[in-house]
Amino acid sequence: MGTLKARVTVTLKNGILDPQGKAIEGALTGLGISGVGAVRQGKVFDIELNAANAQDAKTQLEAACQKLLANTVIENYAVEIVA
Amino acid sequence: MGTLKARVTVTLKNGILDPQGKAIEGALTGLGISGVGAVRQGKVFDIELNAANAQDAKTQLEAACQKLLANTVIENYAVEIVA
Amino acid sequence: MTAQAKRTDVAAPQITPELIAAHGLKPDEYQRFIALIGREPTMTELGIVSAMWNEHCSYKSSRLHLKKLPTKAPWVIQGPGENAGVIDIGDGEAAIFKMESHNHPSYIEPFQGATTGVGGILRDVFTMGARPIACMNALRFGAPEHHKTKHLVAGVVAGVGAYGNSFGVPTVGGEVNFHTRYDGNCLVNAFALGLAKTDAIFYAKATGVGMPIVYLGSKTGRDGIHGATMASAEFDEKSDEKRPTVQVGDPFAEKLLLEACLELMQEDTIIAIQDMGAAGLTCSAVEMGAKGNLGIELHLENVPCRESGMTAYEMMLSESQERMLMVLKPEKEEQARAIFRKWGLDFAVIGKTTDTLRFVIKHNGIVEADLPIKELGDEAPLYDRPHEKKKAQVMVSAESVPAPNSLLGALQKLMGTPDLASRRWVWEQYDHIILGNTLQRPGGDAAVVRLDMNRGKALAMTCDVTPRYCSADPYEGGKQAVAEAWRNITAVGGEPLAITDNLNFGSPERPEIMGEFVGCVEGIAEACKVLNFPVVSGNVSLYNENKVTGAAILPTPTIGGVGILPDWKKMATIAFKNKGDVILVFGECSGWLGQSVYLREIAGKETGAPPPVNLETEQRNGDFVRTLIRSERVTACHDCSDGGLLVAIAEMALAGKIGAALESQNVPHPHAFWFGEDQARYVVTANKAEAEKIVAEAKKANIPALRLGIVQGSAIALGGEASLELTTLAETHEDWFPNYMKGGF
Amino acid sequence: MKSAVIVFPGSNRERDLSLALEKASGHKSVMVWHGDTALPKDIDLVALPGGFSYGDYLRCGAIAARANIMDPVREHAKRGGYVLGVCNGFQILCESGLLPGVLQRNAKLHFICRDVHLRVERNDTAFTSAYQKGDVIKVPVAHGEGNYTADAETLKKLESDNRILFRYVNANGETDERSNINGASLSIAGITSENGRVLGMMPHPENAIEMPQGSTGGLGMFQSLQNTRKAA
Ligand SMILES: Nc1ncnc2c1ncn2[C@@H]1O[C@H](COP(=O)(O)OP(=O)(O)O)[C@@H](O)[C@H]1O
Ligand SMILES: [Mg+2]
Repeated sequence: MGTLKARVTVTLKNGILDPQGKAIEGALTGLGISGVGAVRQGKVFDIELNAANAQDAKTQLEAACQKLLANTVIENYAVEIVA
Repeated sequence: MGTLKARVTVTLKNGILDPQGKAIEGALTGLGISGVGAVRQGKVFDIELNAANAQDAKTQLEAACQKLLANTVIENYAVEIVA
Repeated sequence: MTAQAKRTDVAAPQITPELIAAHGLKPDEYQRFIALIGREPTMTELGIVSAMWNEHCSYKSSRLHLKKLPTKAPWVIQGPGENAGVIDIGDGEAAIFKMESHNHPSYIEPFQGATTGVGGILRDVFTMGARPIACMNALRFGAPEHHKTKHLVAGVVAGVGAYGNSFGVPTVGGEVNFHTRYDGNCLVNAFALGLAKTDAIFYAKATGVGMPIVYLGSKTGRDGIHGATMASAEFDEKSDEKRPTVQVGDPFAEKLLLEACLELMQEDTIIAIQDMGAAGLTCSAVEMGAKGNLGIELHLENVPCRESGMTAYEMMLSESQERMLMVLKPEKEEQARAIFRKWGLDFAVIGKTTDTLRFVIKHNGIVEADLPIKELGDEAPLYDRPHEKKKAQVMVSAESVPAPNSLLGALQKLMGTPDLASRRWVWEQYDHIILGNTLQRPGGDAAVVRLDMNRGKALAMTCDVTPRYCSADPYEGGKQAVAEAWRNITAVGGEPLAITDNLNFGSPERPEIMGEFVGCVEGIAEACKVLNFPVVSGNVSLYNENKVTGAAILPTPTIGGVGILPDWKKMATIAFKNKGDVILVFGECSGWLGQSVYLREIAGKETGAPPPVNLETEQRNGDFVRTLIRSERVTACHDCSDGGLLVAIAEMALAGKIGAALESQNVPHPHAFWFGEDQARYVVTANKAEAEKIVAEAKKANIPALRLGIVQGSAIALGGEASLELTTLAETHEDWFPNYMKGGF
Repeated sequence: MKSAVIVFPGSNRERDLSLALEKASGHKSVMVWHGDTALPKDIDLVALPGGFSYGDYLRCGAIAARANIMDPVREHAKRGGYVLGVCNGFQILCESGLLPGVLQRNAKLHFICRDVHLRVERNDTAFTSAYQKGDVIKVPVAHGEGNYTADAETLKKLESDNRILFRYVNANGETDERSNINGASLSIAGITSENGRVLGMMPHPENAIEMPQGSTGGLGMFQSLQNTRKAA
């Protein structure tokens, strides 16, 4: 049992419109950053977790994604144990 | 010159209050995910970019972070060229 | 009892002149402190005194002059000195309101600076037992073309909105100005008003020895340590980098805190309550004790902390948001704890009141501070700073100002300038209708908010000041700010009751700036006295200047005025209503162009004496107009301010979507007549028969009244000029802001 | 009609909504706390009010959708009970699976508070019987995340099943880009469940029930609900 650190990344599924990403695209170009193509915005969660081991932590966090962190209708998620 | 893919991760600096993270902590515990300690929420941007090379892309994206993607008063950022 | 406070665990830093200076204390101020306590302070004590004696908390440069403000009237329940001012609005109800600045934090981080500004002022109001029912915000930014302006506008407006919208209070009014003198220092002044029962108002004064002191709300982090000190430090090139830990606003926590506090206040449980604002725990605890002639003892290990390893120094100076301090009736502790638990908030007993008159801070048994509590406030430095009176500016004569090729052309141009363009882009980002009681939304003179659905009673509120007038003539400018607030309330049919003021100035250490401050305060005092419009709360923000350029901001004493309407069904709005109504103006139109928007925007000069304010005339004209409104004899009313008559008429036409056929006036300088900014004027409309009677009555009352034209058509027509279509005018007026902000983040 | 208004921490239009329900029905609605595990007995309508439940942190409505009280709300809906979600309530209904799709940030990313026009697409529902089909009503919006989004198939189905109850239109009753204030797919302002008994909508009919508020466009919805009860 120990404290682990994990990073959960939640991103929009392909094909789902991303108004924020689109606005950022425009703004970046406006700021003179050249060559910007598509921008998609997502979220990361840095989570400290007490768990028996990394596998266990991963299982827990996947449940967390399913239940809350991601809206699986429009979002994908990835769980990574960092330390 | 080619299209590169990059991921920019923006996270809150240490010590800065994260009301979102706090609310999520509470909700996860409420949903029966045990052992959750601190949660900090950040953002990711998946960006397609036309650039001469990876180094060039990185320079451009760092400028983008400074100017727009990150609020450097309270946020840190990291740029990673993915493909 | 003065056991010498000493830290033994960690090596306390040596108290050097640099460290003292870094705490914003001048050498003589530090000596004063040493003399007071008779020994070298601990670090924590140094932190405490730096917070208590800085400009923000001690009002050391302004106190002497603030005394000149009239603060009493039969309807004033609580004047300045508490968290907010309280006025009686009849039926056992009280309106509680205040305005406060968050200028410096907003310049550093506009979004969070603005959110925490709004959060702070809301807390001031609900701490006293009032449920907030309306907010306003007065914003001042640098020149639109300055490289930081757009970013600041975007962040501040989003921040004001984010907090108020989530908290659930309508933001119903405000001001936005642009001027190059705010380039290095924007102003964010937030106003909040709440409602309470007159017999259930809560104060900060503690009573009783041995009473538990309770910490409520969010946890303490290292947020904004030295925020209060920062608020009194001029900006230099470096402060862009030297960023303190920025406070982050959490409107969700604040909403919970509101509901929990109001629920607790239903029961007879609270002896005293005080929100933690600038310099957090320090200021709030000292204030509660000092006001009640009691000592305070705190045990910091019981303070709910967000981060580990926080020192006493940090806890005492933290400016974490959404926190309160309360003295509780001891037998009610469990009941109170249960309410806060229910709302998911921290509740911790962190100390008690004592009879020692000492402010004692212990952390894990170690005495970190032991200071005389009353002297921390009473013995704070008090300065009578040298102040210079400004040289009177010459009057600008109408013939010295070029006339435009076309009056309507000039109007069209003016309506699209940054200061006169529509603020819709701003206020549409604010929820201004929540609670369902907003009867006049932003865009008119004063906002009108009824108390509830079933009664006629409503409150009118407005924010006003014309900084360019204050700069040209502080005394007249101070008077004008109050008069304009009074006029805006009158123009909706309200009876002006009281004001809150937010005095934003440069460095008081400069005699010419101190002169502006003194002049404005004296002008405000005079206007409040004559108009019987007392000051019940306020806030002073000094050192608003930029070290790079040396430029201070324009003197900006923002006035937040509040008035009452016994029956909102009789209120007036600015919109033209009926074709055929006659347009009248009350008040003298001398064609005063000095410091006018016309002079600045069309003639390119920002010069001259501002329009003088005759307060007796204000009172007479205003009372006359209010009576007309309340007897439902006029169909629309608008006070005449920036831009003069033609601008006022254009705003009325745009609001009503009906045009006006204006009659050429027999005056020597039409441009001065139509664009002059004489004070004490109102434009009203009435049906033809009524208009004739009204003009006759005005003449009898010695009030200048002029017929200007007729409400009609879909354009503004004036004399022989090509008429100006409202659709064209609306575009110019509406498009400036969104176009300017395009791509702004 | 007996109604319950659910109060989440961070709800802020629960009073507005219950006032509107009361004005139309003459009955006070019951306020129900999010932590409760059951609804009061004999409730006809469950109303989820506007606000920022749980600060709208994570995703708007996400945390509220997982509150204790939402299980009984789901059961109520399953039994054919009426559910109305306004603004944050709509977001909660989507997050809780009672309605399809999600509400994303407004296309221009700003919060918008203004009066808009809605076209009533059906009047054969419990929520709209007091209107005529095609009526154009004026009601305010006040939201930052009202941009309705769903996959193409869902959208097609919503349309073919006649489940789009309100659309953003101009004053003439036509959909166009300008009037679609938040960029919603198909100009959707409100949709219903398959049985038409669960309605989620972004605009605030509860803030348009008498002229002093600027419009009475929302009153019809509360009258409809009242009529439904009478008919039942
Ligand atoms: N920051 C703001 N927030 C909300 N409303 C605003 C803001 N700025 C201006 N307004 C509104 O726009 C209208 C015009 O403002 P202003 O020109 O300052 O009015 P006045 O000249 O009558 O004082 C007013 O109704 C005011 O409340
Ligand atoms: Mg006005």
